[in-house]
Amino acid sequence: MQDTMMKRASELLADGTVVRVLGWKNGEFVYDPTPAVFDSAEALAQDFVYHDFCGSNLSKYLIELSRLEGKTLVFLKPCDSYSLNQLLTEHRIDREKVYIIGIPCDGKLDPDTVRSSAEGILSAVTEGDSVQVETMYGNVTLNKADCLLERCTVCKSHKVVVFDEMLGENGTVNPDSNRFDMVEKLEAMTPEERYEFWRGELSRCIRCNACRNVCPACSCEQCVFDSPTSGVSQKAAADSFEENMFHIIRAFHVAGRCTDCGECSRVCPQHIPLHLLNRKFIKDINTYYGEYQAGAEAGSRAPLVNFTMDDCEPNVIYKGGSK
Amino acid sequence: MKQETLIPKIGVVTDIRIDTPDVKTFRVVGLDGKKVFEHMPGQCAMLSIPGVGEGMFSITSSPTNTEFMEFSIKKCGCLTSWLHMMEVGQQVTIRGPYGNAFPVTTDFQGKDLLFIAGGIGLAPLRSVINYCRDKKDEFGSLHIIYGSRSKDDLVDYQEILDEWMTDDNVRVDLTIDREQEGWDGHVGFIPNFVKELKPDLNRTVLICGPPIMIKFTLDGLKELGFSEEQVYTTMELRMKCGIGKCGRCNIGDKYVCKDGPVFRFDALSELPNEY
Amino acid sequence: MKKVSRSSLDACFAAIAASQKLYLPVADGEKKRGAKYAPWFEGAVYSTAVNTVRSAKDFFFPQVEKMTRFKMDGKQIEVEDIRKENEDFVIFGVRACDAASFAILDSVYLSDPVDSFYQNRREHGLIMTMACGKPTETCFCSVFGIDAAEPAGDISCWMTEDTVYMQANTEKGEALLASLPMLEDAADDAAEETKAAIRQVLDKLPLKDLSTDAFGGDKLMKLFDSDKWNSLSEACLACGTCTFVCPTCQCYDIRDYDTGHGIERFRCWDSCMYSDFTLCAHGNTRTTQMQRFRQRFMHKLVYYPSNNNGTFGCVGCGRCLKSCPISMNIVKVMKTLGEGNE
Amino acid sequence: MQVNQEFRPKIVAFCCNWCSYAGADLAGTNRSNYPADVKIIRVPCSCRVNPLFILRAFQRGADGVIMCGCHPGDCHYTTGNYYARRRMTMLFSMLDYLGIEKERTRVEWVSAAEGAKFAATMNEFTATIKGLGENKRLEDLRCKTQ
Amino acid sequence: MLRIGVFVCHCGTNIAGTVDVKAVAETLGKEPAVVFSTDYPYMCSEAGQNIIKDAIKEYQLEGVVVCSCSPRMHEATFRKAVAAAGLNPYMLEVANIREQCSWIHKDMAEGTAKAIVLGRTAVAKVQLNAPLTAGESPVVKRALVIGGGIAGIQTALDIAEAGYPVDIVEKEPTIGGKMTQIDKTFPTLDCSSCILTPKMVECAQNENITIYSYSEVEAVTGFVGNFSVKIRRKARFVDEDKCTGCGACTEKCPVKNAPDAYNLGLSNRHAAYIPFAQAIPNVAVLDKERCIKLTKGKCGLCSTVCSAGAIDYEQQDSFVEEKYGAIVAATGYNPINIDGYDEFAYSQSKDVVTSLEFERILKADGPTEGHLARLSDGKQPKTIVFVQCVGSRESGSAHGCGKEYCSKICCMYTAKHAMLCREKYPDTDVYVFYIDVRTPGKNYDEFYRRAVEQYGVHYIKGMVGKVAPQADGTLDVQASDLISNEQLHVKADMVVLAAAIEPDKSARPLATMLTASMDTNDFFTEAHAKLRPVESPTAGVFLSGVCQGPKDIPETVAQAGAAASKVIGLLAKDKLSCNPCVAHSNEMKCNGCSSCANVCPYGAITYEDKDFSRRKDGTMMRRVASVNEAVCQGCGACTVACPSGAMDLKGFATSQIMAEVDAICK
Repeated sequence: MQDTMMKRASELLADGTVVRVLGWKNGEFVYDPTPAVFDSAEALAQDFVYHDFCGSNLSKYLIELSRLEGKTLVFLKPCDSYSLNQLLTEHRIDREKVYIIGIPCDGKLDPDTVRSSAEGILSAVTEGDSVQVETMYGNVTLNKADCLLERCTVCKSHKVVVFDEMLGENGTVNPDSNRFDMVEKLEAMTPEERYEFWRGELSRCIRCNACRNVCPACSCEQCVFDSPTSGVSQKAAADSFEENMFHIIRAFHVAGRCTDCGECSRVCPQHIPLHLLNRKFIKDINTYYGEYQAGAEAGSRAPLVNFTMDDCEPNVIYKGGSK
Repeated sequence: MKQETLIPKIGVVTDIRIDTPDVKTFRVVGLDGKKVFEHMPGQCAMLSIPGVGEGMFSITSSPTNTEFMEFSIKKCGCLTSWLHMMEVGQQVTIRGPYGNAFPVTTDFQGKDLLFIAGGIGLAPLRSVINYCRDKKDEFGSLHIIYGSRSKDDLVDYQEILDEWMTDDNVRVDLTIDREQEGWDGHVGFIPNFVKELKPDLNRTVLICGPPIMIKFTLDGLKELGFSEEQVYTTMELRMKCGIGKCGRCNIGDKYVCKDGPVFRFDALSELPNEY
Repeated sequence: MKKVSRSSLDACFAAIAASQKLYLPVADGEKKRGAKYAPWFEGAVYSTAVNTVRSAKDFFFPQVEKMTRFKMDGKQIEVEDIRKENEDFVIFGVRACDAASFAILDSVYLSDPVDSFYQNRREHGLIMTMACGKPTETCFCSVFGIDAAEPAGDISCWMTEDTVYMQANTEKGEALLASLPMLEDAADDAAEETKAAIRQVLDKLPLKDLSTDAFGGDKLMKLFDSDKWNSLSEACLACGTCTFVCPTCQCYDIRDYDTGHGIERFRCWDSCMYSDFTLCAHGNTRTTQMQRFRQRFMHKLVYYPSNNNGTFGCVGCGRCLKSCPISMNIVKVMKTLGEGNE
Repeated sequence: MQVNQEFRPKIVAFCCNWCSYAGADLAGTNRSNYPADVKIIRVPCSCRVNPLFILRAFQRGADGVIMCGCHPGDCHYTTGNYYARRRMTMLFSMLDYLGIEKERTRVEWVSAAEGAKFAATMNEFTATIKGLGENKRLEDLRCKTQ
Repeated sequence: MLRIGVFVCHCGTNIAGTVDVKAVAETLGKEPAVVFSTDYPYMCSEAGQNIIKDAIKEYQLEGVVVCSCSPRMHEATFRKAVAAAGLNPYMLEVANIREQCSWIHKDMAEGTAKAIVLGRTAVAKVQLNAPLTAGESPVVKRALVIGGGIAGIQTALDIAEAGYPVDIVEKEPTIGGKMTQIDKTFPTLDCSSCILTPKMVECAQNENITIYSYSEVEAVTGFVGNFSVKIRRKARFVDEDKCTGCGACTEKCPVKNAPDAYNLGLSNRHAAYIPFAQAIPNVAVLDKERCIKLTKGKCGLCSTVCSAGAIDYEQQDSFVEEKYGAIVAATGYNPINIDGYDEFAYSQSKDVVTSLEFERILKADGPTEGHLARLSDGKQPKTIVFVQCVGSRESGSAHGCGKEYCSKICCMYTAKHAMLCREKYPDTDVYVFYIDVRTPGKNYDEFYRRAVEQYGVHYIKGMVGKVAPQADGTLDVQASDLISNEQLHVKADMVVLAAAIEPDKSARPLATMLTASMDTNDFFTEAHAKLRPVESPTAGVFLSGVCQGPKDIPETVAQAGAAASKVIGLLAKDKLSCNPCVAHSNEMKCNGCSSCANVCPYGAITYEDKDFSRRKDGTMMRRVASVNEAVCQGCGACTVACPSGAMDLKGFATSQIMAEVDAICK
């Protein structure tokens, strides 16, 4: 796939369709490619990579890149394409300035998981269902399914929803994804248990803002938390309240706009399962206001800027749902 | 436990002078009615209203003033707006002094000095000017070139008229940017004014003012034949914690809080242009 | 040198914890979360993972600390010094890289004027380091002259299959070891075999040959003006992850918090990667992410050495290599800038 | 002063200007009693109530927050309360999900004519909050009076 | 920090009875920034107001807090007082210590404590108040009425009568609307044309009225007082100014098989036609779908017979752009399509007709020239069955086209139809199957009872299950009688279906253009269901007739007049002063994501691409929101929808509400 992508990108650069390519650049180790912009076939040949560790979502970079002269070619995995669609909906990206090549995805690996199972990694290659890892301390074979990013273990869709062309065959939406299982498990707990669970998780937060800054929905010109009047100290978990406040409001602000791309959980240095907050909102929206997948269609109206006259009352929370 | 430099003392505002429509000069003493601390000309102090913010301001009074310190403050942000609303008797927190000073006890000794200031840029220089006036014997003559947008925007105008202009050892040249009724002095921007005045080339120069004014004035001075080694400026705007630890104030490897705020231009021009 | 069997290590911990607070690395829940420092508790299992996700700097320079309180009453302000003398504590299992980071923090916080908050913690903290038996691919402390086989600290430890060797390096360390009855004497060279084994592994680390030749105070302008910063920083998300997990990042912000019944002034970590780091009333001196990104690495590789006799501001712990959301890190920066610049 | 240290909750009520605030006024006109623990903040419409305000109230020491607006369909601005309804449903659900007592937050539609309902609602809500006791799970320790 | 004065009112004993007003004034006087604090028995009295005015001057107050009765009571009073002393009226806040404190608490200590908190809250808020000035916008003194039925006509006439120019845009070639097709009107049974035609003529003759017939609204921009509207004048291929309406072209036109819309397709007309004799304007139209010249390029007969030389085959759609101060929607209705109602055999039998078709049959200029006759064989029906509520009051969507609402007019016109049949043809048996008979309205129930009692119409409560055409040409109507609880069969010659009515299809796109909101049935929503029934929530847009909800002619005319009076009230002003408590967007924070525009009920938010070039960084265009202050009503929905907090509301700013929260929880 990597070669096909490079070849196609070089062609599009050569014929002037695009002036730059947004993709992934080879890292120091196999598991650490960095999103990068390439402006020539030579640059591509030198550093461009695509493999099972290219998990990062490139769509958010297009906000800036689409403001530059000329078209940008971007490779989008299914997840990323939902994010891009949502950004199009919110007028954050000029569609005319982007050339999208959709690429199929059958799950990306979580470097943290691989690292925790194999210390001193020198190389790692996926072979079928397994990952062959060469380490300083010997070779290890891992089960690919055990090494996937959380979002990939409950993949909602293999379908690239917006593209100018597809490389390889486009997949389909996965209606059987059990991505809400953990949310349901939490809902089934008592409030005390849930409180303990979330205190345990959120107290780990170091307010590095990685979740916010990587999030394609958190694309605000200036975040509310970056305002001195927000009443929240932005970068300091000065009190447990601030952790709650930050994560509640962040989840609320992306509610109905979050495509569940899972980047927040992927990047959290403290491994807080932040996706469980977003998924709660997605699940609630599906339950109360009808199935809605943000980013599935460009131009759709987000549930929180919409209503019907016979929406449920807020006291539905007291009655049903969780205990 | 040891004294902590980050924990401030209390200062009391004993007098407020309205200098220009957006500059006020505050007189501050400690709770005991005496100066909160001693300083040298060019040094700064951190003033704060708890809950509003902390800000670094140059001390505009001369160290030779044994009774109080003064701060000339231009209204430009949240804290300064608050300070401008203060009344006499208001307490503020104060810590300092911070930064180096103009080398009045070393390099400046015996020198003829040229002060070039624009707008509120007079504030840090006023401390030096009055220090030099009070220690006449240690310095040569003083030449002050000062300009502002308008006559009303000239800080310390009354002091300039009453004290500096009447001092034989001091020459003062004033300018304002645009013609104005009731002004028969020079009109024009400072860099050009300096070039017109052709000050003595042997003078040591202190410049303070808006960045754009500093840039053009420096160019003009060089044209006239001044060297960078002769020219000093102060960059106290870049100071945040005051002690060079919070990590913001560096220009390249120099920390304004520790190595500055007073810099000689030859040192500054070796640094990355990130200021 | 002292020794204790690994089976008695817990007893040793219990004995330390009986008199003062003891922190040690333990597994942090699920496997992929790695290790964290935690107060010792009955049954705590020491984690040998290299390394904890957050660094040991947290003990001396916590993310948030209250500095002072102000009571406001009309025009009056009352300053309340809320500092308290710290209690003694011990950190066990600090790796050589983190141990080296304290010297860098010291150079900032203990230089005049001394930061009394930091100083107080340093005075009351005792560091027990642990040599790295199993360094990992992200380790590159040797590049900065740190020997993971010979970690610094008040007490250095080495661990073998069955024994932990302890060597006091300071009087404070000496005193602590003397207070632990379960320790046995060991020959001064008892750990040499372990050290040799460690050095053998260190020699196999993929990053061991990383060159620092292109860096240092004298390369300032050339590196500052390099056009490679643009491409290096293009993917940077401007989050603070690297700075917050970094053992040597020490930037802070001082903020006021109105509690409704007074003003609490606190200090918190800040990050030079944040867009408003240098924002103040007169404007912002670093308006682009490239400038901010450059600042971080210039600081570690150029500015800091320039002011500290060539010592680099990085200890090669590799945390940023693991944590950066987009996998950009100091190693990549050094390699890219180093190319053709040696 | 008071001998028995009865728990007196702090309750913030956001009321829309056109219906609920008028309803509260009517409660006053009718001399319908409700606890002094309830303090009202006037907003133009329930859709002006930002979740930030509600969290801020808890941060600052509130033990309960209630939002009142026009009945759905009766909004002075036609649709404001429909948005408010969705927002609050989502917010409350999230608070509950985080294990924060859901009974501390509430939405009630009170028209300008429903002075009695306003008073009854406030009585009932205050009783609920008293039952729950002090807000501990969403507090900011710094703001607690020492 | 502002210099604030606090004024505590006793309201006689209303407040002072349960609140220690002296203590309140004294405590608040100690708040930082409060430089003056006092109390007085009646702050709202002239003497009380003078205390405020004097204190503002004496203490250079920059903000005022009055602790008194509800702001809904005296906020305006105090604002005036404050303004009289030279302070901006919006630098005032009222702490409600009567309705929300003294009147509900009995304990003095408790009341006083709460009053202090409420006062402190107001002080905290006023500290962050900013002087606000109501903006002004000029009013274009011209109105647009969209739709030329009886609603539009009446509105236009009333506005014109008041002296303001008004334009009517009608999509059909003639104004008049549905009423032109109706025979008689209930409850007086006077002839519809006889009462409508004079009004149509009046429209044509009134100098203040311009009729754009055969025209449609293409685009609307602007806001109350200042709308710009683009009107498409569809090509009719006849020069309106030259055509005399002589009818020569229509007579000679060789195409004779075009379905006549005026007769609902029950008869045919020529390709060149004038819709009906009394059409206004009385100008011919060429049917471009059917005209041989326009479709095939041959013929041209009409041109040769037209002595006025009005035929113009080259005519193109043209556009008129005009400015208006107010717009009235009067887009009317249509019966729903009942093809889906197979059980009534509507599509199988010509003798199953809708009520409107039945009107055409009864009317003298209809397909049967006013004779009651079956369309299948021209025979006079002896038994007629009327079926009520076809498509109205339907829950669920059994037929996919039914409506949940009551169409309101069917009961009455069916009674009228039944009565007319029985009067002209007393030998006819008339059955009416109904769910309920709804006849509120002056003389309505009497009218219905006359049909039953005087005219002997058989009203049967029950539903018709099926209409089965028989071989003999009759229709077997199977129904249930709910009162006697039995199944019935009626052998009918004709079945008349009271089809539900629905808003005209042009209403939805028009609403979008006007940013006026609609309900799920595509009826325009009113600004307030009870108190502002003829205004749309969008300022400057008014509603007339059935486009707002089903109604009959008297009601329509009443509403049309009401809408006109609202328009006149608006146009009478030279300038509109806007509510200063409006939203505004901080462009530096705005993402341009449209969340705010999505929730704005007034369409007050627009976007533009702005250049945000930063030093060194070159140009950067960003899409940012801007609020039209003349349109914004200040609800604040946008402020919460905006994730970055770029939207804020003047007078109820986020920082102000936060400060209130802080003060209360302190």
